[in-house]
Amino acid sequence: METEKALELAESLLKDFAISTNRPEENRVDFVIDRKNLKPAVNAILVDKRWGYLSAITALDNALWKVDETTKKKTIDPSGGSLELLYHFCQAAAVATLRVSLSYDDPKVDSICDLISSVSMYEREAAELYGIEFVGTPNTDKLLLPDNWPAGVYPMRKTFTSLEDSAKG
Amino acid sequence: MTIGSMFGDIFKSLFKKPITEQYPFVKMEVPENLRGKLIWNPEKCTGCMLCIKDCPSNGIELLVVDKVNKKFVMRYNIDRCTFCAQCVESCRFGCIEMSDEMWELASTRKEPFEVFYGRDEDIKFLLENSAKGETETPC
Amino acid sequence: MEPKTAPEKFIVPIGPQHPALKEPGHFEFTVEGEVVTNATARLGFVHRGMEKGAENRTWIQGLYLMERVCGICSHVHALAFALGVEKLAGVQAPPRAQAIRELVSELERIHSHLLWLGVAAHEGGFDTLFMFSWRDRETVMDLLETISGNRVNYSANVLGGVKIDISDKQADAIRKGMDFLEERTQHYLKVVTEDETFLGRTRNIGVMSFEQADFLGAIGPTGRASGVKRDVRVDSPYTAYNDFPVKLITHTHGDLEARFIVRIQELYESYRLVRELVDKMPTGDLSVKVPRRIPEGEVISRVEAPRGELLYFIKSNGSDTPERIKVRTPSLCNWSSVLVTAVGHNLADMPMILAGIDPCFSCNDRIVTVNRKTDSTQMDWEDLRQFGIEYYKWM
Amino acid sequence: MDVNFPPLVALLLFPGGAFLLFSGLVFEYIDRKLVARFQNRYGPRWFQPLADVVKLLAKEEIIPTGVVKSLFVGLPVIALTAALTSALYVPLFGFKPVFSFQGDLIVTLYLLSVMTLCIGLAGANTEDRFSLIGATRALTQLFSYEAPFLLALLGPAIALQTWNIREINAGAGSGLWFIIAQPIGFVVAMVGLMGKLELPPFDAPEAETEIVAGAFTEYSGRGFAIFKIGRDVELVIGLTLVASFYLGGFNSPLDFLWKTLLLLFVTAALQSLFARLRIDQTVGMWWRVGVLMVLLQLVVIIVGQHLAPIIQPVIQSLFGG
Repeated sequence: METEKALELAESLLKDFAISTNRPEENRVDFVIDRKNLKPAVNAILVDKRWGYLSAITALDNALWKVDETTKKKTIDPSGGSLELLYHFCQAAAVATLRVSLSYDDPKVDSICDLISSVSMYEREAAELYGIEFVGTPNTDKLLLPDNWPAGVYPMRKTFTSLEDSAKG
Repeated sequence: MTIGSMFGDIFKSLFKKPITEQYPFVKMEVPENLRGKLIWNPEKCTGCMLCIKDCPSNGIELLVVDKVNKKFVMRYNIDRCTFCAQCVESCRFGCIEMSDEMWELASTRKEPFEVFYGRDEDIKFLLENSAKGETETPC
Repeated sequence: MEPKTAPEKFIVPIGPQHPALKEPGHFEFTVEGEVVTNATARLGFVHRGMEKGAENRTWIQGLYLMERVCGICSHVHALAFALGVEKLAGVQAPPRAQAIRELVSELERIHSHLLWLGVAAHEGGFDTLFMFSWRDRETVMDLLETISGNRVNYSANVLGGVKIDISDKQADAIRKGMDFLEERTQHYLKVVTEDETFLGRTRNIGVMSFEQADFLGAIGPTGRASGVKRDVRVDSPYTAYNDFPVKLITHTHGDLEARFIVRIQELYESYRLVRELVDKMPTGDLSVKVPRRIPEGEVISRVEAPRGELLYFIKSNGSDTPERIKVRTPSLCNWSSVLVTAVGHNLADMPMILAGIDPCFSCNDRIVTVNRKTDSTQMDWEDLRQFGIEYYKWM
Repeated sequence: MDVNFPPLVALLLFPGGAFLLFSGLVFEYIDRKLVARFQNRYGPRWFQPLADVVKLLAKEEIIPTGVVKSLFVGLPVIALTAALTSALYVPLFGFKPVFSFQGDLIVTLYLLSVMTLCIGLAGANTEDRFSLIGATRALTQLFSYEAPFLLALLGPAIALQTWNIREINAGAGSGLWFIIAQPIGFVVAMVGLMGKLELPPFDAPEAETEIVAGAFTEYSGRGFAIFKIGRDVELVIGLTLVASFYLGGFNSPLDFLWKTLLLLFVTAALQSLFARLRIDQTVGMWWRVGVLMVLLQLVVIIVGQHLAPIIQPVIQSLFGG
């Protein structure tokens, strides 16, 4: 019951920003929002109303796969697909997720570090592994990857297979 | 508010035998369901390969000698095995079980870590063939 | 991080190889005299590429990969993964399996908290407490070995249930172990709350206010020591926590002493729970069948690890391998908050403040792929010796 | 025991020199073993300290860049020399001191402090941050325990009205033991000794979880071994001093053995009982508690001595009359 109430509250808080709302599980609600609305949305849900806490930022690579009919081999179709950022907010059992879709060409999003200082680590992780640029994040030092990791190689993207392949281009 | 509140402990332990295990000299008794070395029984195996598919560490391989007559040899790489017992769980015919042997995995050579299971004649056949270089090298 | 412009700053690096923290993590403390004025972290020294690795493995293989994210809380990782996959597949483990899962996670919590007690005492230079708490921790390690067959990676879970069963003999052993541990823990609680020299190192050190902890998202015992009421076992019960509920333990001070007290009181709660579980273990099957191909979908699976909330985001594309697995470990949440609280304390307090959140570096560092080179050569003893001789010829 | 050794023998073989080095290792072994047993462990085998030293001596000594080389090599030697020199003035192994003069107590204490000064200098010599912090802490600790330790040893000296260790040793056994007459002094001397030797809980200067090995971080091989032996020698001498002052002096080697081992037992127990003190806590404790207590006791002794001639006739007239 409380979970339901919390989810409804989250829905009402974010109704101005959400492009669409979805309930994938009974304790979850997803809001698809535009990337320029991210900061106001976080401000509305967390900073103003203290709805839960920011539990995690998940980055996703929604690559478009195409299957060759003859060889049955799966390859990536570069014409489609996108990166996606998921901001999970948890309050007790309820989980609200802000989904921000980003294109491969321009993977930029506003940093929310000035709202919550502790997200720096999550943002650094997503920036390193997916090549998402967080505009205005205070610290862009390497967090997880080795210092000699080549620039512009993002290991968690689906196109990454190995360092040797990336070097070949 | 006390000072030296662990005095009782240290005083008592003076008269107690140290708890440290004298490992190389005295070996600990292993619990009965310790997950140790795998044992494979060739009699019941149908060659469904489920255990191979599920093994998270590629520790076991099933070498086919004769598929029709269900003659298989299992090559078991103990150094790769993570002793997770998933293969035991996966096998529908109960061919695989875990023994409580071989929990001291240390050697300067590689040989003790490669074990062949199966009927003696199959193993012999396979080893002779591989000496001739006829069987494919497994991954 | 502040730009390193002022050259006269005195920076004390701790790590990656540092005797204080037995795991690799690099910290830089800017100090003035003995007082810390800035703290930064650099992780990734034990980065194993598990999230990427999981995408190339089947669901079943992924379970064992996830179990190896962390050596101390191995069970909860496998549990979170298994629960998520079961949710996606639409199956539920039978009640006895759920109870055994809860039993193992509580035993794991006991061993983790006792381990932490020893480590934190060692950081404070109280080696006697360290030795004694680790000695007693052996009891629960042995129990886990008895019931699962392994001391560290219990591998109790399979997709759809558990592998292990608890026999009456094992139940008796568990009861006996709990009695012994309860008595010892009472003693340790007395030591950490009453010993004058130890209190000098813990009281009012590393204070995190409720406001900070709540907003920055501190979780687990670290957050609960500051009065933040967050515990997945209570908030959104999983496995058998509905039938065997756990009491939420909080403290208000938010200093190191409070973290000690919260963790030790959680130990009592775990002892009670373990006894109850052993006494009232439901009967029935141990596992149900889970399909090899998991239906398409996304799921968030949250469990309470000994260090706090563990969050798994699992996305399936309908095949027998996952599309994406995101692991957010509790230590990562607590890092940022602890680095904020570090400023203004003595350098001597740093190891204890860092250890205070029970950090787990392996947990944080998972992601990049490690390519196993196909042309790698294996060296036997003689080769190695030869290599050494050759190598040193040039020195 | 009154045995006169030829100076060269006393300096190099017995009781100073080689035998002292060896017994230093034995004392270290006993200390480590006791601490281990207090923590319910087995502890090292009997040859472990010796094996450590032999191993370290056999190893290459790495001299880091950025140090004054002569200082880096010379400091451990100076530290060990000072410790060995101080051995000549104390009643080692129950034999009377080889050399003795009025005021050798001050010289001995001074020589014992050279060790810590050398550690401080050795730490400050390198560029390593851990060493620098260790050196600062070592010197800070020196300034905090030195005064109370000196004052604590002055108690028996003032009571016996001599500054000669041999006379104090002889006088300590004649009357009431000073451990009973001056309990505060004994406690302060014991704790001061632990601070001097940087034993836990006063091991902040080399706290391994904070600053690796403190001032010794850059030391390896021979230099480290010599520092280590120097520390062991100082342990023996320190225990000898405190035991001879407060536990009724020595008349025979047997006397020496049981009294110093008793003190070592107490030290080991104290080492395992407490959490490490931060350096500010150490300084605060010494100056706020240690010094004040000892000063109070000194005042009582001095006043007592001045009053004694006045009171004694009164008492005699009361009881003897």
